[in-house]
Amino acid sequence: MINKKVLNAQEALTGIKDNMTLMLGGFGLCGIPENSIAQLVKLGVKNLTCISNNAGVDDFGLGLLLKDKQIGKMISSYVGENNEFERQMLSGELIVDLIPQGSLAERCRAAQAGIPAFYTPAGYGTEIGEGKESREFDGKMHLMETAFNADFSMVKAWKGDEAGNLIFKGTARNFNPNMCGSAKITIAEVEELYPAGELDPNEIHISGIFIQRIFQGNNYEKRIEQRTITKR
Amino acid sequence: MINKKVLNAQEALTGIKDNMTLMLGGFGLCGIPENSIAQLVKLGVKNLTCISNNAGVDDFGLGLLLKDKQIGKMISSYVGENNEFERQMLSGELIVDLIPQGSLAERCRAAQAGIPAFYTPAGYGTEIGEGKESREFDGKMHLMETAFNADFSMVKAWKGDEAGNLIFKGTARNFNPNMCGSAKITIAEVEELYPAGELDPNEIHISGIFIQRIFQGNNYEKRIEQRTITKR
Amino acid sequence: MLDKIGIAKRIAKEVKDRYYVNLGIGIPTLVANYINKDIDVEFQSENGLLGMGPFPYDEEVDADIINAGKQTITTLPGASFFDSASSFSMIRGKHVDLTILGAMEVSENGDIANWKIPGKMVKGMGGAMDLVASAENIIVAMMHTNKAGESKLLKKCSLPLTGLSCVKKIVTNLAVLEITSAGFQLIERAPGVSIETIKKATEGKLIITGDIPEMKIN
Amino acid sequence: MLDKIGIAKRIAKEVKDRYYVNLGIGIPTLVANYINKDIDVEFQSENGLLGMGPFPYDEEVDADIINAGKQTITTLPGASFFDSASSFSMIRGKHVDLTILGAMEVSENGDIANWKIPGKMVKGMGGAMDLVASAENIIVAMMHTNKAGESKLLKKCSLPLTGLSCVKKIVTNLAVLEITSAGFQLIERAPGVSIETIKKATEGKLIITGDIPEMKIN
Repeated sequence: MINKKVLNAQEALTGIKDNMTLMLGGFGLCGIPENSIAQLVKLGVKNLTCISNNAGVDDFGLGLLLKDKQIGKMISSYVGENNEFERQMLSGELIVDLIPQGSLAERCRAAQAGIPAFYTPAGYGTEIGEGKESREFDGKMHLMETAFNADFSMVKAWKGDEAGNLIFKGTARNFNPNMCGSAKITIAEVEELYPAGELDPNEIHISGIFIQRIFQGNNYEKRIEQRTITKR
Repeated sequence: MINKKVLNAQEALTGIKDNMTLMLGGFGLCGIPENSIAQLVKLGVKNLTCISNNAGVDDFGLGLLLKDKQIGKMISSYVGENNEFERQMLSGELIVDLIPQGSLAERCRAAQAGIPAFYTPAGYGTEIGEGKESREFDGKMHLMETAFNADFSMVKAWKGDEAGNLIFKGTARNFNPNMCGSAKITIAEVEELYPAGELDPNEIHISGIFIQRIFQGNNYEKRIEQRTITKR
Repeated sequence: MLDKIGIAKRIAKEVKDRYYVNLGIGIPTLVANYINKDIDVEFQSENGLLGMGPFPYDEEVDADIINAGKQTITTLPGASFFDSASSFSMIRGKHVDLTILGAMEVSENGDIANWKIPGKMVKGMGGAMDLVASAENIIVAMMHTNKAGESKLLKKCSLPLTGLSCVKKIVTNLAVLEITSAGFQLIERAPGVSIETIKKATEGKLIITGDIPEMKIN
Repeated sequence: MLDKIGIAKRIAKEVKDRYYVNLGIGIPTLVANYINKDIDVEFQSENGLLGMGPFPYDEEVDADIINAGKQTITTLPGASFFDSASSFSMIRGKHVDLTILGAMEVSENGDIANWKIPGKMVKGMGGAMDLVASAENIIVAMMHTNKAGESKLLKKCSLPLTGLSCVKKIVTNLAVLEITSAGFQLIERAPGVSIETIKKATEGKLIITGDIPEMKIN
């Protein structure tokens, strides 16, 4: 067993520098790597390019990095819910590259899978297709989309083991598995870290081979954006 | 819950006709849809194109279809272990299209995912690349491979529920998940079929949306090709 | 004339037995409440859930189980969780039977614009571009006119497009219309709405063939 | 001169700590038996298992747990199962550190032929083409010459290729060689094998620089 365990977020994020491209899992605030984000704030690295479906809210998630102006470019599918984001984007401080959510997920997965490019119909005929190659398959037009190329990927899982194997919970899974092995180094933070052999090999969502560093996170806030309930 | 349960292999394979293209899960004899294959033999449909990593052995797996000359074309990555196969191939009765195993898996997955084509380096510069488009990405040559287009897909899982959700066991997983939803109709046979709600939504390998018909198989032989053991 | 709930109720009638359905944010979300209880339908949430149930009771709330609108939700028996790439395999691979979403504009050939207004803050297309590019059955839920009273059913969309020639049907506060090769084919009028009103509110080519019934919703 | 076990033992020394390794059928499979027990290595089996262990005891045999050679095997702590597409994501995505496989021919620029002999029954390439196309560290295990005594280290492969310019190192019964831009660079001689013998058995360009040590295997 190849042990991927590191002590904490500080050790896990060793090597992250200004101007790097990072992938961050999560959908809204669900399943985001809270400990890694906190450590990025502490490191104070600047001019990051962040590939993440969303950009957090003003005071949580990637919003924490935006507040400190650590992000130079966001690659996302949806960036509402964040006033500071809006301000930086409108002022031109922040470059925003909006891409269809399915293409975002598949471009992460393509990087993981060593597939340099693939075709999807999403965005054809829209401004998303401008400057992109298009091609017809079965009478339908498609765009060629390419794999992402990132330095670090940061994901959050529910359970993990020292071999780097991961199990996600509920919809906190989202982009996290697709971002494993999609960057040069993938850092996984987990709520529960087990010795190798404790997780059932059949129930693992992502194999440890895609993970370079794993640590047990703490103080998960798991903030809810829209607490919607059914009244009894 | 959309109920996908059918009574048996006979009901599940309704609509399969001569000249159709079928996908069949399994690696060697591990994880093959034994009940569906037996039903194909019973149906006696001819001139099938079978997409399957392997072609079984003389008297089991797809070998049963070969014996009855039901297969006109095999699309596989490895077809050893089968004398009748060899005879039919050398005599020209059987057309064989050999493709790299990773491209085979990814072309199944592409069909499932609505991706008409993707690029892979596998086979570039070999006879596999002849007649295929090639293209350079990051200084390396790749081939364009396209999604498969099949009529029926037949997969075998360990546990399933009436909603069509599947859980596979061990290396009997192999191509099975990648062939779900990769044909017009996907038939899943399972060792254990449960009412919806009995399987943990977090532990499901393949969502029921990819499955049109599910049935509980019986009399699984699970033949072993190479029984290798460690002596005490 | 229909209110938002009326639109949702009318669209609910388009949801057939054994459909997998993806509902957009806004009016489409309401549709789930009015679907015939006698049919089996499963809702797909593109953030990674099939078999979405209602909002949880207070004590059941789980931050790790949300829908694409980031609302806390529950799962129904037969549900499954999956990653985002798999979710869009369902969408791009045409495994989802019906997509219901809102729009700012629809053109007479079925183009849709619903993600961007030049000069205003752009929040992003989320999964909408993937959905409209692949879904074979797309129903748009929207008001027939915008707040300024201008038609949202146009000859040509003025806003940046989300997808080309993809919308199949539109349900507005005034009418139900199908996109045909000839233009907006009027199918039903909302209760109490005249053909004249619909004509005035429709900038794109409106096709009216024979009697147009008033829609029935419960 | 080495026998097959000798070749496996020599290759085992190329397996470094924390390597994920894919072993082909034949001599490569034997390598697993001779790896230094003090290092951590995981074996990937392309049919869907990472963390492959030894053959099971008789009563442990499970038909649902096999390796790519269709042999019954076991799993080690930290193992995981996955589907074929994910397996080749590991391979194509360069997550596997070392690939060891057999060959019929290798050319001086690193081309490899190991899947097809024209006129003979072709069994197929299995995962070999994916492996050689993507792996950055490929070691070939083979006899230096074929049964007819002809060199398998050629100027140019005569058989249909499996992959182009991909082999990094070759371990044969006679020698260890690296593929360099100049040709086959001789690194080590097998015990008791003379440079002359290696020269005679090598058709492709053989580069000999300085003293060539005899290989050490235990």
